[in-house]
Amino acid sequence: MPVKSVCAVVCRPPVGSRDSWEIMRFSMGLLAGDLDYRLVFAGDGVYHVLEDLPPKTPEGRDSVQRLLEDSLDFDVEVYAVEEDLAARGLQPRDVAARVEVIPARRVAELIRQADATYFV
Amino acid sequence: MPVKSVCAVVCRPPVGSRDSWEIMRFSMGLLAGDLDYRLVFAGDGVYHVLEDLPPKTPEGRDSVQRLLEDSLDFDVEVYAVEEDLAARGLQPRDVAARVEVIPARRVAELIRQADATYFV
Amino acid sequence: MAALFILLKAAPEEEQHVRFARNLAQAAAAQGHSVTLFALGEGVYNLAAGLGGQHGDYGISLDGQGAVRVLYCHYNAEQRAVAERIPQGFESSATSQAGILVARSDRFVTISA
Amino acid sequence: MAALFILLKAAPEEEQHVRFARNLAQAAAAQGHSVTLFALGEGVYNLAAGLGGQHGDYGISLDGQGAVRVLYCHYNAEQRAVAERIPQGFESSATSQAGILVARSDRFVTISA
Amino acid sequence: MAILMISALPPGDGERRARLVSLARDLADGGSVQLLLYGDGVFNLVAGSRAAGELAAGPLELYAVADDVAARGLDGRLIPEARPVDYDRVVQLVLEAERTVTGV
Amino acid sequence: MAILMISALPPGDGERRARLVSLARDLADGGSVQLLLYGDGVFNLVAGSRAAGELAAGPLELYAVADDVAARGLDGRLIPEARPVDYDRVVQLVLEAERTVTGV
Repeated sequence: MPVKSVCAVVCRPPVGSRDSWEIMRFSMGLLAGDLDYRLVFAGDGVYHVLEDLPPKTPEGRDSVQRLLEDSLDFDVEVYAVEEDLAARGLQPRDVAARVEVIPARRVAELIRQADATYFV
Repeated sequence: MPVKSVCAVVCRPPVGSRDSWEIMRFSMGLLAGDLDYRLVFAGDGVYHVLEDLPPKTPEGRDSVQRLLEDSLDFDVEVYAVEEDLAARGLQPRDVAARVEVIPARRVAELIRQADATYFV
Repeated sequence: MAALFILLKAAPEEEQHVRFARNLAQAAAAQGHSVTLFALGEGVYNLAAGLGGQHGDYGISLDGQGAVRVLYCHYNAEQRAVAERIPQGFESSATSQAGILVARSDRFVTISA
Repeated sequence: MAALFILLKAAPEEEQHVRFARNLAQAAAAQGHSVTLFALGEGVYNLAAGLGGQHGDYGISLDGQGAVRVLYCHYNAEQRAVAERIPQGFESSATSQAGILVARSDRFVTISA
Repeated sequence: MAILMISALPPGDGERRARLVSLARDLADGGSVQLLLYGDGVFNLVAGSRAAGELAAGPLELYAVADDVAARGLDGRLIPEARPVDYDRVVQLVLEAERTVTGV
Repeated sequence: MAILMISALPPGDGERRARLVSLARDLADGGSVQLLLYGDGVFNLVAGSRAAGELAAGPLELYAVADDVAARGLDGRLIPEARPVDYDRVVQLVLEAERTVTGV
């Protein structure tokens, strides 16, 4: 049975390395296959959804903020884990618009709904 | 004042990545500068000193075991942290010959004695 | 027979991941399954010709014995200036094509450092 | 004036480390200190010509504005088949030379992913 | 529902392992969760280690790539719950699983 | 003795941070220990975070590369103990330290 749904769980921080940028870019490609794709930010990944994250890096290229906006514009459901935000001193008001803050136990539900989940 | 002594603290596991291999190879080069160089294995780094670590990788290249032997042959002092061995189910009898097992608090002493310390 | 899509996002330096991807791909292909391996990010370095140099102790060959279809992200290869060093047998591709191929696969696993 | 030796062992992908190494090296050189930057392992990729590709958004330039002496491990560059792609201004070197240069430096810092 | 996790997690990263075990607990409800470890991840299964204790306590079927066990000199040193597997068996595990969770 | 630690440790790696703080305690005896954070390491200093609490409780003088703070949208959000520094000051810290500890 072909893969129909995919969930990406990003746990790495957003700026220092291109890791998460690359996997978010790849995941956008899944939309070309008409796959149901959801994006979850957990652990250090929650820094991706900071409202104040600058759109450009110091060298002037697009930051992950642009990819997050693109994902949301394509109606990808984007989540951030409440407990991981709190442990990092971040409040719901710090979170970019259209990102849904969820309790940690909801992550397992999202994983159960996806044929394939990958952590980054 | 020129650097005279250097301490490398290897905390990563030994086989899956070339990270520690590369830094151990680099550190051997310090002997060409007549530097006092010490090598400490802590955390997941303690797996480097397993007596039974095969000398070759599955692809047939030298494993870190060879570099460890080389280091010891050049009279580099090599240490492994007792607590980190124990947490990993490893006993002093699992440790390769000539490697000194030390308690964790000794690491700070070694660092105080070195002009430059780097963690890997 | 099933179709398996493997995403490889690990540099040659990260041998454990490259080895796992290669061995999984080859075992599945040997069993008669259809296998696609897609190299992303640092993963494209694994396909560049000449890895190993004169010393021959670096990099794990991904030549698929014909049975594994290997694609790579052209954008990532260009960024790293290795696009022209990737042999013919490997296919230049893009993330949108990857998405279409994932949707045609029965299993999708990622292997990443 | 002091002599600073910087070991860079991080791929271009790991931008935070490359950026820190470059900015530290340039600031020290601008203050008149003698600065040596040695690229090891994945770090040698930072010196390969053409990084960025047509998109220009990959890699942080390590051109030292003349003031920073940049060396790289030839063995690592050969393993990765990039030795012939490293521009003239960067010096081919070995770990033994690095050891001698560290011993002539006042400070030795490593920057690694 | 059969869920297969695949990971090379470093044994020293206790928080990541705790997250994995906790996730496995949440996922196990009414089905089985398998954990396949490869590369340096197999160090997590050494008998007598803290990591092996934590993993064996979770609701997980444990598998280790046999080649990777041998490459680390660990033959005969893993906990009995850990089943060594070759790549043919890995393929089978991947195809039999209804869900895959990778890089966890 | 003045000891300078330089690190980009990810805030989610609590064990590595605990090791760093514990090491700093052992090293501080009779001298000062400075911790310079760069890259994603500056996230450790966000006010109200667990990481910042742990670091501020240790015997550490805390520094953060100002460019990296700005690049993460964190201006004004760090704990007061964290001193933002430019690269000229980083050079000074490196040269004034009697010992350097990197990658910790």
